[in-house]
Amino acid sequence: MSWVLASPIIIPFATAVLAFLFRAGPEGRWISVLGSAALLAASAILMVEVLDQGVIAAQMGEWAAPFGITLVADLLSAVMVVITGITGLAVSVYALADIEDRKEKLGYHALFQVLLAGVCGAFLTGDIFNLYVWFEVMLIASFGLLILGGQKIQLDGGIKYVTLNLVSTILFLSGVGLLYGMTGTLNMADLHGAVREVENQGLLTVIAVMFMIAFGVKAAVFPLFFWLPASYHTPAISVSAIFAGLLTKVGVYALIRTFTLIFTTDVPYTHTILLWVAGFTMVTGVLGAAAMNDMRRILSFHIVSQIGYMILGLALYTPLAIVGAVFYLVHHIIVKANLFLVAGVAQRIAGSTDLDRIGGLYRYAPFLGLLFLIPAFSLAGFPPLSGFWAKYVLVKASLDAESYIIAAAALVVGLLTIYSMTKIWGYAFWKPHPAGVEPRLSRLSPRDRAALLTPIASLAVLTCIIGFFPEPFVQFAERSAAQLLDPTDYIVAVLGEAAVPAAPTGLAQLEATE
Amino acid sequence: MAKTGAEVPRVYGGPAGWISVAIPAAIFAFMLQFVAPVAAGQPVLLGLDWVPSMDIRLSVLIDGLSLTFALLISGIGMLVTLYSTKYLGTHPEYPRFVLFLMLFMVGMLGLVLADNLIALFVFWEITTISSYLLIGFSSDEAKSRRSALQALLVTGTGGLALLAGMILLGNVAGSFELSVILQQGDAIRAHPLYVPIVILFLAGAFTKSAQFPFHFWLPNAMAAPTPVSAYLHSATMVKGGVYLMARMNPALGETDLWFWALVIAGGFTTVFASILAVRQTDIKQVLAYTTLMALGALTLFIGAGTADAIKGMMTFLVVHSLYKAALFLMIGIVDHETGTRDVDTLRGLGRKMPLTFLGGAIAALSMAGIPPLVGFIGKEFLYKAGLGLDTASLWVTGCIFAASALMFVAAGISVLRPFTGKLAPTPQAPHEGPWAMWIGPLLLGAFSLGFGLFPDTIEAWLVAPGTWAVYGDYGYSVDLYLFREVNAAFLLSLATFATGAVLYAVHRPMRDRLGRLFEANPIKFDPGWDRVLDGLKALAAWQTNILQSGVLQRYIFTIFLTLAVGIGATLWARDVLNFSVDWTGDLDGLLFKHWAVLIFITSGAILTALTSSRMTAIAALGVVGIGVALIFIMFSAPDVAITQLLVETLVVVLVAVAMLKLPHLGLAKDRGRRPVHAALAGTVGVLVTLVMVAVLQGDIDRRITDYFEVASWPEAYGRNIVNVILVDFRAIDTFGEIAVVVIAALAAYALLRGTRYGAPADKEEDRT
Amino acid sequence: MINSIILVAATRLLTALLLLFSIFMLLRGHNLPGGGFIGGLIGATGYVLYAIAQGAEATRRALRYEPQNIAMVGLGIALAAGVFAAFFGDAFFTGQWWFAGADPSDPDDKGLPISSVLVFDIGVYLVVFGSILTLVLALEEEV
Amino acid sequence: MELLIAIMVGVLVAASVYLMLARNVLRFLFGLILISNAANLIIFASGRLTPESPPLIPAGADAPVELVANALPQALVLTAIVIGFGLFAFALTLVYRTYQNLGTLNSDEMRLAEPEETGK
Repeated sequence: MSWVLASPIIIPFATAVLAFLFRAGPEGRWISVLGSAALLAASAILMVEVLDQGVIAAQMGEWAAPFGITLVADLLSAVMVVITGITGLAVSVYALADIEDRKEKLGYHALFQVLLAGVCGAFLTGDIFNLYVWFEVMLIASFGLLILGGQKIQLDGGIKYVTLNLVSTILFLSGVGLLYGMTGTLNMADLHGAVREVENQGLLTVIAVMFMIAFGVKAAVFPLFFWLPASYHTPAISVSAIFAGLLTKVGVYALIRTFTLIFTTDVPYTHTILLWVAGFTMVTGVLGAAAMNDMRRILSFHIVSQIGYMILGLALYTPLAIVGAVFYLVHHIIVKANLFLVAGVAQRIAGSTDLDRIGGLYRYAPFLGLLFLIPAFSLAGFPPLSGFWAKYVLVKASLDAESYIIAAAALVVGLLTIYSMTKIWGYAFWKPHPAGVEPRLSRLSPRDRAALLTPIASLAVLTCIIGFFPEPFVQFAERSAAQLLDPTDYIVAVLGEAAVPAAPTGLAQLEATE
Repeated sequence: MAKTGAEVPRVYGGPAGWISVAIPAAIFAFMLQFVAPVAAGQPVLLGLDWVPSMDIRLSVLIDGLSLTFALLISGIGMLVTLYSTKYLGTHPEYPRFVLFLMLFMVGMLGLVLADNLIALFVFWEITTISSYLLIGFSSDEAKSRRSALQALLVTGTGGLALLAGMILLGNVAGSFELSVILQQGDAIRAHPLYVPIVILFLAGAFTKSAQFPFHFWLPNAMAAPTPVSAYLHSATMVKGGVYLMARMNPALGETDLWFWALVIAGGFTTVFASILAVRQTDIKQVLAYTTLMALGALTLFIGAGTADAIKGMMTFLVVHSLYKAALFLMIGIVDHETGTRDVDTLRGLGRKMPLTFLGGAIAALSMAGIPPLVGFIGKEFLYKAGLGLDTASLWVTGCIFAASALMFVAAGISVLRPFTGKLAPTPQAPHEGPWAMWIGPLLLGAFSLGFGLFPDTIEAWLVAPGTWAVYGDYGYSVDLYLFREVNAAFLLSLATFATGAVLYAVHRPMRDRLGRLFEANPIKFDPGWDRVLDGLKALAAWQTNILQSGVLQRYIFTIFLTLAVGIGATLWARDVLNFSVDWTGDLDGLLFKHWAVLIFITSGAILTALTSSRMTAIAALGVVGIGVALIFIMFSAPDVAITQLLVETLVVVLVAVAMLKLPHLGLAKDRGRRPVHAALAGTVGVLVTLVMVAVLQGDIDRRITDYFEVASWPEAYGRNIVNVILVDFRAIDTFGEIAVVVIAALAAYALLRGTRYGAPADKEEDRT
Repeated sequence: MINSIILVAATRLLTALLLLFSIFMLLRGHNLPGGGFIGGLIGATGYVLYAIAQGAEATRRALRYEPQNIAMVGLGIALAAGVFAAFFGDAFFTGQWWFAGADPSDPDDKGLPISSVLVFDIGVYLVVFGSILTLVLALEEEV
Repeated sequence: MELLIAIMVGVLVAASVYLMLARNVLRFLFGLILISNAANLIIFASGRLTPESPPLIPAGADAPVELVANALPQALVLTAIVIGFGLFAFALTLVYRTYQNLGTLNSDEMRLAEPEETGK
């Protein structure tokens, strides 16, 4: 069990070390691809175990919980690790044609693999301080990737990204310290019980708000998202894609984890704040996208907007809403990473991502058009693609909860998302190229074409599969939501039967307050 | 489009062409088998699970209404695709066109056949997407792109409203299955959510079916190739909204809200559109507006809601699909062969294009409502239903009368003028089109005539079952006939012909006058659309300039402000601070060295913040760092203290080295904002202190440390507990920590080596 | 940099002494204040002094391996120390111990302990050592 | 002493927030150093303070004989110090490089990634 849980962390680290030591030649990049494939395999094994046995946990160093550090995987963790494996492999392959030798020699693959390791670690850890450590691993690797290449625009974006994320990091660290000072424990399953025994419950809510802000910066919610649109369009496309897919989702994951497992002692207060945050995040993000005129910047702002949907699911805190949040999380990572990858190909063959300076892709690269339309329409929530189901569940959850305003906001934001996607389609694909360039895929070498288009096509197929056959995914999300709303299984897996709290769980408590 | 077709295509679009014809033909043939059971009053219900955990099924309901639509969709689809093989077969993007058209057809069939609301919505949106791609087919032209976007956003808006309405309705009815929902009309109408549900459904239906004031997108959508117009914008997609209203009538209808909403919107649309129709000079636009008129009329009669009205509506639905598709196809041939659609240019084509003329003429006669064509029957029964209404009879009849008279004119404009008289010169020499193109209008014309002469067939197969389904009463006896007696409806028909003939005679001066009238009208929907879109963009730009200003200082300020507000508000809202602090206990046993360190650190921090000298700042930072190390020493943390000292030294050295190349601090620029910054900084500081004091009030639970103390030597063989925690109990933390250190070094190295002074390096120095 | 034979000789000696001291700190860390991190920092300080006296180029020669490779190898060693437990069926980062020459009858006599934990700390040492030198040498070549 | 440390941490935080709000990114870095120290002290103080008894187990004993300082927060602070150092070193390099490439330390003038005229 221990190794099933640890291998998604070990494999990318080992890959990073090897790829770095072999960075001089072509071996490095193939090690990276192989390592990513191994990570995907390991994540699949993890998923099988979790599906089979429910929540699984293991104690690192064989020190019993809550004393040592626990790695634990419930369905949400497992699926996030699987998605990390999928996007990691896709981007590794894409990078074969995207990352120049110069960047490889500076250690691109090591940085990338450590990023994956940090992400997996954050998804798998059951210890709040360890979560902080993985956040930092991820953060420093993302710093390196962001500035790799060293163009001026990257440095500028890097300054904003680094400063704002460091502020959030310090806040997170202080929050961990204070939480430890109140409860004396760091183990998240243990914290579930410990926070309920704290005398000053109001103070706990204050700490919860601190965590909300710290994770809120990471997740890029309103009004803390500035670093994302300021920087995500500046690095190499592979880097943008993995950032867009995974990084903010770790913040969302952390919010979901802490606000279903630990901070459920004051749900009417904390989750109402989250609901407002969700609404504003959706709206401001999508309006930001509408104001942009560059494919990558539009896509960056859309991340913000889509984060709002996920937070909405958490904020409503009903079984169906959590289903929506989980479904949205999974769907969005695939789709958003893919859109960035498509934008990269468009840039390669048409010369830019600025919508005024490109065009003609529909006529000359129809296959790319198809590959764009699938994730784009999915993002916009058109049926029967994956995004529709995600949005449908969340809208239904809002309407069921009689939160009509947030439902309306979700729908209107969907419409504006359609507008942005068709803007890209209209300008980059339909409109003739302003410089008369014929942007054909044949401008790429066959090797590059294979490396660039295979991941895109695979992710698009995945989007379609989720869209056409949503039932297993919905059922999965339902099981996952059940685990999140009733953390008993999680706690038993970590601490054993004896630790099951007598106090009502989050959901029961919510029902009681109604 | 005409240009590509003029290359005299020999290939009928290759395999894509034949596939595109075969699929609708097969579907049409398949659907025919249901005619008999449905005509016998037995709807067919088939089911297939899709997302059972959310009650979403791919279930199919075949009754009179859906069967009528399915036959029209597949039948006309077959003619249109056959026509397209000639019209677009040599176009380089023809296979894509076929793909989109087939996608559309699947969507449309799914829409009308689905028994599950959510499945219906899925197909509804598929028609929206595919029509977007079809309207924008001539993607080089900005007008096409704009029209496509307009159609998408208008119908998309309605679609989203519809989705909300469907979810609410599903919740109210306890099921998404139409076959269940339609049984619960009374419960639904009594529910408090009835009004919002109706409004949301109508938002969907009105935008899709281009009812006033959402009508403006439909004429613009004529930027699509003619086969698309013939198919989407006459017979199928725009009728999706009509279908929805008809379908929901048993569940949502029979209320005042439903009645007046549909009757007013439908009536207004029908008259307004027919006036607009006769002022057009592009025949395709004439037909586009007459389509709007028909949609209005259908809406009007669904709203009217009596059995007679529904019967009239069903009849007119079939009638209109037959003649309108034929007319669109006809004008496509004319455009294809002559290069123009201008009503003032085209004259006397009848002799050059006899078959096209024949097909067009039958359709036009049907549109004008002249016996013995089926159009006459349609009009007659509309009149009868209108006259038979209890409320709003005059309004309904009046609207239909006005519209029918103008239809008469429109029929004249679109067929009589271009085909009769003396041949006028056109951009291309006119000649008859290929068989694949004229066969459509002729076949449709034959049906118009056949159904007119033998109304029993259409009654038994389509109209009666359809009426039962929409009216929700399978006992109602439907009776269609061409002529039985001279009654009020018949007299109205005669009056319609007379009025129409007069108006046709004066239609050109009328057109000019209408043109001036509309020029003077301040309310314009199409430019208004641009203004809405511009407003949206302006709003977006405005908010983004405020939020995402690009100014780092504001970003940081906002984050700290959020922190201050979040913590402050929560401290207040949750009344956290009502405890008493034991200061004396805290001050007990404090020695001089403690005070010295505290003052040391505090003054160092303040000095760093306030000094404008870099060197002073660095020195002050050093003081703080050493002070903190002293605290660690005083409170029994030697490892931490050593590390702190070493790291602090390193930090100061690094800063000092970097400083050699960095400019002075330059505080002056911040001066104006300093009080605000100081206030926020002070607030955050006070809040942190308050929270910390509150946290430190209680005792800490030391059970984890207790365990470490006991286990450290016997089980982990180490006497330095801190080190044992680092390398054993929590080794994975330390592993992450060193990973941070390595990656920080690599990243910094990449920065220093990957970028050169002033410009990014082109080549990396190869040190390996 | 500074052309003084005495200084050069002195820095060489100082570097050697600091290296020795750093290893001492590393090894005693499990029982007394010290450990891989502190040791690595002290060891790096030795080479930083060397670099100040003799220049970055000479330091790189003296190091023989690129400092970032040293750091990465250190990370690999630390990882391997954690993975090592797999051979004994234990969880990730479970310490494995041998007590060379220990007297089994006396629980306090641990002889010479050799452990995966020590290997881990050596990894930490190398990481810190390599990383600091990567940074400092790159900065020095910059100025 | 804990309460006095809390007040001191408040001063450190206030000073660092003030520094971070400056337009000069170098001052942000100074603020970062201070606030990292503050965060470390928060963790340290959260474990409560114990003078003059480091968490060491004397030779011959199996466990600390008397009450010793809380070791866990010390370990956490150590980890946090090192991580903070890594992040700071990178941030400093970034500021340094940015100054050389963009010619300014004033964050108002860093407008390459987000040019003035947004929106069309």
